[in-house]
Amino acid sequence: MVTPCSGSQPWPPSFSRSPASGLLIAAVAAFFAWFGVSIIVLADGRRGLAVGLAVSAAGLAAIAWQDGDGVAALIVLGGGAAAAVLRYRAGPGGWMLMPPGSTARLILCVAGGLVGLWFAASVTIGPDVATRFAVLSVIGMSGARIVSSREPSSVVTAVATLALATAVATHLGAGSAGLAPYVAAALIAAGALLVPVRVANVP
Amino acid sequence: MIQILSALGADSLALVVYPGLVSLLVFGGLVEITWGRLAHGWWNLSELPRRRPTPVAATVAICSVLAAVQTAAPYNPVPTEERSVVLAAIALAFTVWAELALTVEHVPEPGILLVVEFCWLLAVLGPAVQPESLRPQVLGNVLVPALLPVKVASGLLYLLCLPALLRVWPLSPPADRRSRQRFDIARALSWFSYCGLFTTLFVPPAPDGWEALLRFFGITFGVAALMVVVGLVMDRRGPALARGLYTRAMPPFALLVLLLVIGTSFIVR
Amino acid sequence: MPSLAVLAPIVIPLVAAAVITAFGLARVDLGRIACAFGAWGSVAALLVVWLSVRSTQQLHLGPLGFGSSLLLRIDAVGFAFGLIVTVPAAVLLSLQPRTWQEATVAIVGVAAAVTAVEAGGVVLTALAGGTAATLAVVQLDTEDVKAPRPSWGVLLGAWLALSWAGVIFEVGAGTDGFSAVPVASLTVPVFALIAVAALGASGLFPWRSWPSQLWSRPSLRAAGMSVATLYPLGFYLLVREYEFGDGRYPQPALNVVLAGLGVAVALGAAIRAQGAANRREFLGEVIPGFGGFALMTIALGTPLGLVAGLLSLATAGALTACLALLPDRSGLPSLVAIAAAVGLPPGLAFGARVLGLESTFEAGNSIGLIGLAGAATWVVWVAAAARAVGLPAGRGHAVAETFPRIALAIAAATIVAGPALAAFQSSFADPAQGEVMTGSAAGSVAGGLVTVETVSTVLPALTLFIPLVAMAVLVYAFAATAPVRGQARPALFTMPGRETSARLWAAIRAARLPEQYRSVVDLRAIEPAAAGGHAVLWLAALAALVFAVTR
Amino acid sequence: MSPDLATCLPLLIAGAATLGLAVAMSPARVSRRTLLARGGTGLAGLIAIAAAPSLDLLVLSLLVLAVLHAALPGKRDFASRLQMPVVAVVLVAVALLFVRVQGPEMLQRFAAVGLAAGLAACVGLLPYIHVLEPEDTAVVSPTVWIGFVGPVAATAILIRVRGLLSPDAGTDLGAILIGLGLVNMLWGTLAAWRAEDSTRAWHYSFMADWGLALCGFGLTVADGQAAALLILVSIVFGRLPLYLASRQALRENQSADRPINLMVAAVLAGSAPFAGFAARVLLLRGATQMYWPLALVLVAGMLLWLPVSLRLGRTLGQPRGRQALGVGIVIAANAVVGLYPLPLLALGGR
Repeated sequence: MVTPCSGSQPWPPSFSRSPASGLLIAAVAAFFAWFGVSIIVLADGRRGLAVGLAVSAAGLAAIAWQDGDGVAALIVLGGGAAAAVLRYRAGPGGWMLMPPGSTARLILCVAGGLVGLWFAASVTIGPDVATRFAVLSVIGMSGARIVSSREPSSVVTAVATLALATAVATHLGAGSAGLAPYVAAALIAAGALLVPVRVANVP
Repeated sequence: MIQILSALGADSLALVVYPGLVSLLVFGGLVEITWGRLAHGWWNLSELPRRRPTPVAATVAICSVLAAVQTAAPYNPVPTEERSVVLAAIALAFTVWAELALTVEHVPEPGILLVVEFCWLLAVLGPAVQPESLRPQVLGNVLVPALLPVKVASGLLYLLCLPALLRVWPLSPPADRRSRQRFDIARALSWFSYCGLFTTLFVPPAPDGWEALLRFFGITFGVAALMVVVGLVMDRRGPALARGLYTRAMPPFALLVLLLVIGTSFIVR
Repeated sequence: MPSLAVLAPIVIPLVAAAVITAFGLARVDLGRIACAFGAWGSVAALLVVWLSVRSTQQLHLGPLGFGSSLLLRIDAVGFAFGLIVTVPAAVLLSLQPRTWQEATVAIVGVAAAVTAVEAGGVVLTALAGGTAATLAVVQLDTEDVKAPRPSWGVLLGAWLALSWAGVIFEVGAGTDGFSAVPVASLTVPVFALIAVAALGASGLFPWRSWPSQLWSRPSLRAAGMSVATLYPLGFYLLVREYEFGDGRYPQPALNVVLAGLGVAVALGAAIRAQGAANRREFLGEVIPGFGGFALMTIALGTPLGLVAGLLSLATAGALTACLALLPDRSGLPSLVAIAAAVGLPPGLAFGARVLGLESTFEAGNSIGLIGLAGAATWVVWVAAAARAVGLPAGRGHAVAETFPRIALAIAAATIVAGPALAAFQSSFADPAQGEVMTGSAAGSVAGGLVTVETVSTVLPALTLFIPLVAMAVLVYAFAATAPVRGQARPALFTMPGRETSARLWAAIRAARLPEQYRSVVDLRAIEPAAAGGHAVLWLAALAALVFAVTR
Repeated sequence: MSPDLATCLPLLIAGAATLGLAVAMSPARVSRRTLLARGGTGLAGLIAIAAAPSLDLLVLSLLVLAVLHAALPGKRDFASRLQMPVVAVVLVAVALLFVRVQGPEMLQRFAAVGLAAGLAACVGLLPYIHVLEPEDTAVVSPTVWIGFVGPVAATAILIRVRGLLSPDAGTDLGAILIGLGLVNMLWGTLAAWRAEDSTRAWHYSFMADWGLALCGFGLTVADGQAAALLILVSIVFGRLPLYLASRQALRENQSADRPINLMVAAVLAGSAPFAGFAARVLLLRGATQMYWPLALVLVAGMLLWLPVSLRLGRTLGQPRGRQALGVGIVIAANAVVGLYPLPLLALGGR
């Protein structure tokens, strides 16, 4: 398959580490990804959404880095950070974390994490357990957030994480998809927050 | 070309003279006058029609002539292989209904008449189903024991239908009830075709000769006479008898004939 | 003759349509001139292409993309049906006034019908026939949207069924060409599919179908054209089925069933005709009546039957033009038209029907019983016609679209042409019969220009009918005129069980779903649920699909 | 040109042609510049989807289009209009995940389910029907997905997914597509026939056509794929422009029974000689090769188009001027494609 970055060499980590620490880093990164998207699910205010997006992007970037593609990790991190900054500057004020009636969201976060973990560790086999967990939980939960929310800021934030997770998922493919998906996802993540969305749509 | 012209001449002769139009008029005229005399008690030339024939009579003439040349009348110029019972049957079917074109009042009981005509068609064409031949004289010649029941039953059915088709039954049309019976030229033109077709289909033909001629016309006149007698009897007994006969007795008998035809055609096959 | 000439009968009407449209858009209505040019041009092209070589000519223009190729051919069958379609259409297009839009649709419809009979394969025939059907419906609705017209669904269904039969041939035998499909490919189900398509395309049903309903329209311009172009196509398919089966249908029982259906169609029309309230109603049943007799004889599977059927169809074609031009008033034209329609001797219709009945008796295997029923049906027709002469005229269509003299001429011609029956048979019908009944079912109707020889008899059409015609002319000329009393006349009989069936049908139509179950099938109630964007529905559907694939 | 792009080329050309027609036919009160800008963006998105080298990029392109489309001003709010496309993206993304990971065979089958469901959600087919607001302009309404983006997206996804699924999962995907196709065919025709609102009727009629297209995709033979392509082309350059042409008449509640309305009805009904008929013939070929009773069901189902089409044809009113010319062009193009579909199919690599 011809891609803009076909043949690009992954940027190798500049320091060595043991497999155990590698697993630990991957697990922490996956946790961050899930935790970030959980914050996005639970928060309605711009601070909460921005933090959730940043945390989730960091987790996904770490996973990409852990998977051996540093450039991709930087792109994901950049895209996520830019999106988080943009979100921080616009949207409903404050954190608005777990506003009244958030029980269902909380259950979604826990259930999403557990299902993701079950799928990544029990149902499927092979390496990249953390990637599978992160990708599935982020995609699923951000999708659920978009479907269940009517507030544009949280929806757009979830779209950004969804894009980043979709890009990170390409690592699981047999052939290298190059950097194109990461670049596209980063642009989407940042661009989605720039799209002018009228809160009250008019015909 | 010569063959065509000779065939044309022969067929023209058959249509116009014998057994065509002239024969029809002579035979039918005699029988019709007899019928008029016996049934209605008139008999003088003044009763004969003076006016030109109506288009109805013209139509009846054309169809009767076409049917007449299909009969096995001795010395018939139309070759035997060129005659067809289907042609005769359908041509005659037109004669019954021609008058309906003018007004309904000229046709008595059209519904019953239609049933009678169905039965008559069964009597004419039923015997042709199994032999798979349509030559009238071939059907007349059929003496195979297995086919005789159908032939006899069809012959009886034919005779049962004739009084109605020749309208010598007492179910007279409304128009005739108003005035005295007159010479019915349409019926006169039909006598020979109907009776001659019976002779053709149900009596084995004889080779052409004076005997055959006498035999054919004897039987044909006999059938006509029988119809006159039946007509007179019906006339005396009143319309109820005729209506009962054609609504209650004849259809079941026709059904029986049909079953015989079907059964025979399957068994003999 | 270059093979490209095969295109001429199709292209000429299309060119005419293009010219009519171009001028029409420029606000110039070419009226009947261009129509006549296109339609008669098609007739002339057919005559020239066929008569110049008298053998099959074909043109192959490569694949079309849906499995069959653009193969056009003019053989004896195509020629016969081409004339049956184009001649009456040409008469109507040349005489009746039309707007340029109507004229364009009508002439393109003629081209489509000709393509259907020229097509070398089943799928192409289905495509062209479907086009002709579509254009007929457009024509009819454009003329009068409230007037009766064929059910578009039935027509489309018929042509879809034929295209399915075509693709079955393509998949099974690798070709759908009429002359190339192996005999073994014509299985009973495929035959049935084509037969159903044929019956649906021509509305060959015992009940009142579109060919009779169309004549009750206020105007008979589109009706005449639709019957002229669509009605013969179903019969065309039934004739071609002999070519698939090497001259026979896959099972003799199919011949009997179809022939029986033919009698039922003719009888149904006859029963309706004898109860018609006015003359227009009676005339509306004439073409279905002819169709029934034609179906009866074509389906017999004998050369004589096929020939008789083709002659019946040709006569029906002529009468289609006649009836569409006939004014709704009493007089000589109506009288002669009725006489021609009912088959008064020695007309073409009379000869064709007599041959048809004879073919049933000579077919053997007790099929003569069908002939018996056919004869009885004809008798009903005779009675109905006699009754119809004195019926009220019925709803009159515009004087501008009626041509009594032409109608009279056409009707009289079909009667006076009786003596030419043998000539028609040998030059028009015999080659078509020889085209489809080859090989194992080889055989043909002997005779020539003078006689038609059947198995057991000979019909001396020329030598017997010429003097009969002469006699008829003399006798009618001598006969006095008789006043025909126009009056409402009672039906000769009513169909037994008619009320019962009507009540049953009414009960079926009145049947309603019980109130408590209506919500289950009430689309308007289901619609909001389905289109409301409910996540529960999405998840349920997903779960259902997952469940389905894990079974 | 990559074979994947070539497969979508007829649809891209049809889309461009439809956009051109829409701009040309649009009434004066609608700003042509705006229409061209929005349509051009959509067309660019289509090209991106068709040219995307991998499914991931295709999914991301869909996400971009979804966000941009949802951001357009309309009666319904941003979030609710984004819902269904996002469901599609999520389903396809998860399906891709299932395809890629190592695990039990069942995962491949779930992937097939995800792809089929994602496809339905992307286009807006039963059971993932996009919520329609009849008052919305066509550019903002879900018609964009079902009539403009959907055909290219569905073709691109199904072409790319071919090599990814295991044979069994591929068979399952085909079966699911046929099942969804039949359901949508039935629902689309009946709902379009019975719907009170004509705009909804039009929307459902798209679904009916999609039913046939899904059946074509589900038949894993060349004829089925060719049929699907023809049907999609007839949607993009048949049903869609005709719907756009009818918008004004719909607003003004006009109705007419002129020849042009009947011709439009014939085009919509897939009657001969229009593209729909050729597509149906190909579909019957494919079904006959695979499983003939399906062909029987299809023939019966195809007759359901007529009442709907007659209704929709009338809603076109009496087009005049440029609109009449545009409708004429659509009818003529459909007739040409119906009579001689070979070049189009060759262009699509069929």
